[in-house]
Amino acid sequence: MAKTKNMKKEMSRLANLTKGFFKENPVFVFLLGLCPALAVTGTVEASLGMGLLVIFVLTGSNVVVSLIRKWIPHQIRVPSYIVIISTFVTIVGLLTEAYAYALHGELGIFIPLIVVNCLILGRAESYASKNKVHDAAIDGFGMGLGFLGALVVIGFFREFLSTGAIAYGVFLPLAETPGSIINIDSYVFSMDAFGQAPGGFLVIGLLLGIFNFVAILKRNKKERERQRMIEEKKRQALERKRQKAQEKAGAKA
Amino acid sequence: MANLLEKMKVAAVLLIIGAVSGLAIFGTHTLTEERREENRRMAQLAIYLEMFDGAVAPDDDDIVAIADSSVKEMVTMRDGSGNILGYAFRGEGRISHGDITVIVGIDLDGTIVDVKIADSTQTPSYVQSVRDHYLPKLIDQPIVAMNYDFTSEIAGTSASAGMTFGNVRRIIEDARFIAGDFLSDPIMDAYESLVPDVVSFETFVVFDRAFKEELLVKDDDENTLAYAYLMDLDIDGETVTYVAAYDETEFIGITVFAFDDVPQDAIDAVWAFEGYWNSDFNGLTFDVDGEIENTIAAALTELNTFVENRTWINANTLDYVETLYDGDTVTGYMFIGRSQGLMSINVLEVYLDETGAFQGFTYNQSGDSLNWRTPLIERFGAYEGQTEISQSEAEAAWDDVNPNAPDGETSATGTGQSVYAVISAALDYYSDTLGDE
Amino acid sequence: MMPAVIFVTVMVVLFLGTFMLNKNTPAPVDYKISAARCSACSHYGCALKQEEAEES
Amino acid sequence: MSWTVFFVAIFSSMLINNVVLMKFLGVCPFLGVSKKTGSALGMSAAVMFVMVIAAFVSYLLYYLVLVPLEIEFVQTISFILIIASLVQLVEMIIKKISKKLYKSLGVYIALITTNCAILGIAVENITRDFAGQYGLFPGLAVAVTTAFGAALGFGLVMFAFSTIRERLEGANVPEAWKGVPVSLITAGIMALAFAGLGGIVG
Repeated sequence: MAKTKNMKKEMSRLANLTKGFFKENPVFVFLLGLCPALAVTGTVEASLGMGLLVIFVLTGSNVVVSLIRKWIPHQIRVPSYIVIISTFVTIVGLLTEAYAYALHGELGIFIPLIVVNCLILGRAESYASKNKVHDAAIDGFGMGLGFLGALVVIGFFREFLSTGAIAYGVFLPLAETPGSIINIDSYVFSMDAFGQAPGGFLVIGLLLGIFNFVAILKRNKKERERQRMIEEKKRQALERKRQKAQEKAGAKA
Repeated sequence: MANLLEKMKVAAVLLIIGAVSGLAIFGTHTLTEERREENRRMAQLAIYLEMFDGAVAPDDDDIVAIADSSVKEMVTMRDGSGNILGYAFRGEGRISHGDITVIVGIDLDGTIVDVKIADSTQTPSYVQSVRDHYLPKLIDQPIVAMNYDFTSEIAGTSASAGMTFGNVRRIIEDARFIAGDFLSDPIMDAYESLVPDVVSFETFVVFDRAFKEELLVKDDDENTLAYAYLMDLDIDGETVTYVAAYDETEFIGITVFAFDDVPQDAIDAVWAFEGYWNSDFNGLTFDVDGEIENTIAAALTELNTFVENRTWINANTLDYVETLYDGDTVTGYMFIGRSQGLMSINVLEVYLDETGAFQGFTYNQSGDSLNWRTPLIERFGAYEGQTEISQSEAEAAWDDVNPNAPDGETSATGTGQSVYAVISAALDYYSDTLGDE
Repeated sequence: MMPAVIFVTVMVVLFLGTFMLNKNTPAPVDYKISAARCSACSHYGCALKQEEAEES
Repeated sequence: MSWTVFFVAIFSSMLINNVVLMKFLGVCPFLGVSKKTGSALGMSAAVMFVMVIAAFVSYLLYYLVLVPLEIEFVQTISFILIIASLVQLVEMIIKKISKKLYKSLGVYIALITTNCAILGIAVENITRDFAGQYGLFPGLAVAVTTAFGAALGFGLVMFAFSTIRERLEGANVPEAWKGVPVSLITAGIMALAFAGLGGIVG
């Protein structure tokens, strides 16, 4: 009995971690943090960098908010969250400038703007302020991963379409000398617009549609399943009725 | 009371959060300060390091701030063992379209290593076009003879990108001006080895003889220190430029423009003339051995004859007159004179025969249009043999060069007037001075 | 060190002060923020307003 | 410094470097509050109001407090806090002054704290070093003008986009792309058009 309870708890923890990937994806489902999702996703590496920074801030602020949730008077909780988050963002900005200077230059003003990324304030308010520290940490990390995933997918399409290559080692200290993972003749793939502002909107719009499309397909499949179940039940009920009637008739006879 | 307590609690909590947050930020700042500074410095230097192979990050002593110039900073670039590789200049420019930061790298030979636009708020498409089409053409140019002619060859982009490139060009000009002070400049070095205190030079007259160009070398106050003559001589199939210098009375000496690709024996040959340095040029003959030495001696003899036969006039219009000989007989005179034409100063060679009769003229240097210049030679040719050319005759020469223009208002007038000024000065000089002898 | 800590604390208190002042000033009109306006990033502000609306 | 600086500042921050379409700032209200032209205009007016004041206050805060105290590293937190305080203050004042104004602007003002365009422009005014270029107070004028131009640009695309969206409501869009996705694609096409403005003024 105790064992199953434990398992259930672990299952729910896993679900807590993974819910941000698809079901509650911050970008594709909740449309949170669209500004950075559009602005810094010109390349995979910049997306990855932004995602990592958000994971750090989100996990950190979730932990702190959860830790002090009982001491914060209800009426001033939002101002406190804003202070906590901006502290984390300032710290992250300083750290990035010290340890990943190229990334700092690439992300530019979008590092301070993590403050106003509603994903972070949203999680602090709706989850961390009501849950235990470890749950809040898992939630922050998972949601951050979901955000990172979405950004990297967008970044992949944009970088590939605009340059025909996926570079590495440019903004993040991944390699001694920068190179590229995929590299196709750049004359074929050099649709510059995808790397620039218009491409951001187009790619996210298209990906969002595809995401919705898959969701709709899933929903329809479930709907059909449900319909089939209902039909089945109806049929069974009818069958039973008929059997009963037959039995009745047989008894009479 | 409870309300007040509640309020106190709220304030206390926020106060604590504020203080903790301030502490945390300050702590991170202190921990990372050094690294961030270093990163910022390296980022600035990265573009310099890229230009010079094997360069290491410069010390503070090697970075010099510059005032009163579009160039703001000069960095001496060294390799790992401290040898100087070259100099990088960071210049800033501003036009109404925005700001631009340009890095110019110049190596020890005075060659442009690279020009980069590091940062710009000017219209990106123009900046890109300058990056793509203009900057590559600057690489490997010697700073003593920068050539910007390509700007007119780049079709389509030139008009719109011109303003941005003008900005870049000003920075390059300032950079090479500064570089000239301490970089070895082969031309200035050559003049300096003959005439100390040289700071500038200008072309005076061009020739198509053994010597190609007569230059005035000047000091700080624009006083002419000496006359230098460039001689392009064929040495073992290579054209080597020698420079010989004279002052009013003496042959100062000869040297060679020490560019990298000059054959060593062509440089060594100069020493054969050491004995003649600073000697009176009257009757100077060269007694030397060797093929190259003889080539040089022949050219120098020709130059020496010219210098001997030349009489300085230094009047407003006329510079000097060269007496032309056939053996010992005077056959004529060539005057060099200059006068402001329509677009530029026209330098003229005016020829008179031994009796002072006009024999024609040619343009030595001119920026005026060939459309006016060529007909004028022909029209003044009609007065050949005259010892005087009147004002009306001269006006007749240029009046109908352009038949479509209204009377007396042709574009040839400006050019014609300058030509006439020199010719009449030459004729007057003959009648006043030479004819009396 | 002191200027940074004091300054941040002052800023936090300033924010708190204005926040409380604003919260204690009643709105002159009855209003409800529609769900449409609560989409996207405005979500935090909305949550706040909706809650206020519920409380009052 | 000539007057053209101000003209260029307004023109370039309004059209060429449009906050929404070129810099991706304020995308969220752009998508969230643009379904009706009326609310789009209300939001734009509120943004303009706050953006100009925020640019003014943050610039002075940075150069008169942070720089003399040598604590530039607290820029992020102090900017967000000053802007948040400002928003609270403005909302409170509007509440007290006018019922009508509150009805048309107040609701949007509250949503502005998390509008990245406000913070973005404030931070960018510092990064672009107007003070270094033009001097402290002329720089302030340029910074405020830039913010005003940015707000005009925000209003312009908000208005244009809301009118497009009203038409889009009735359009036959594939189900999966209905709503936000097709709006984003529309915004992408608008951004393409705005990209064509680059190069008019530097």
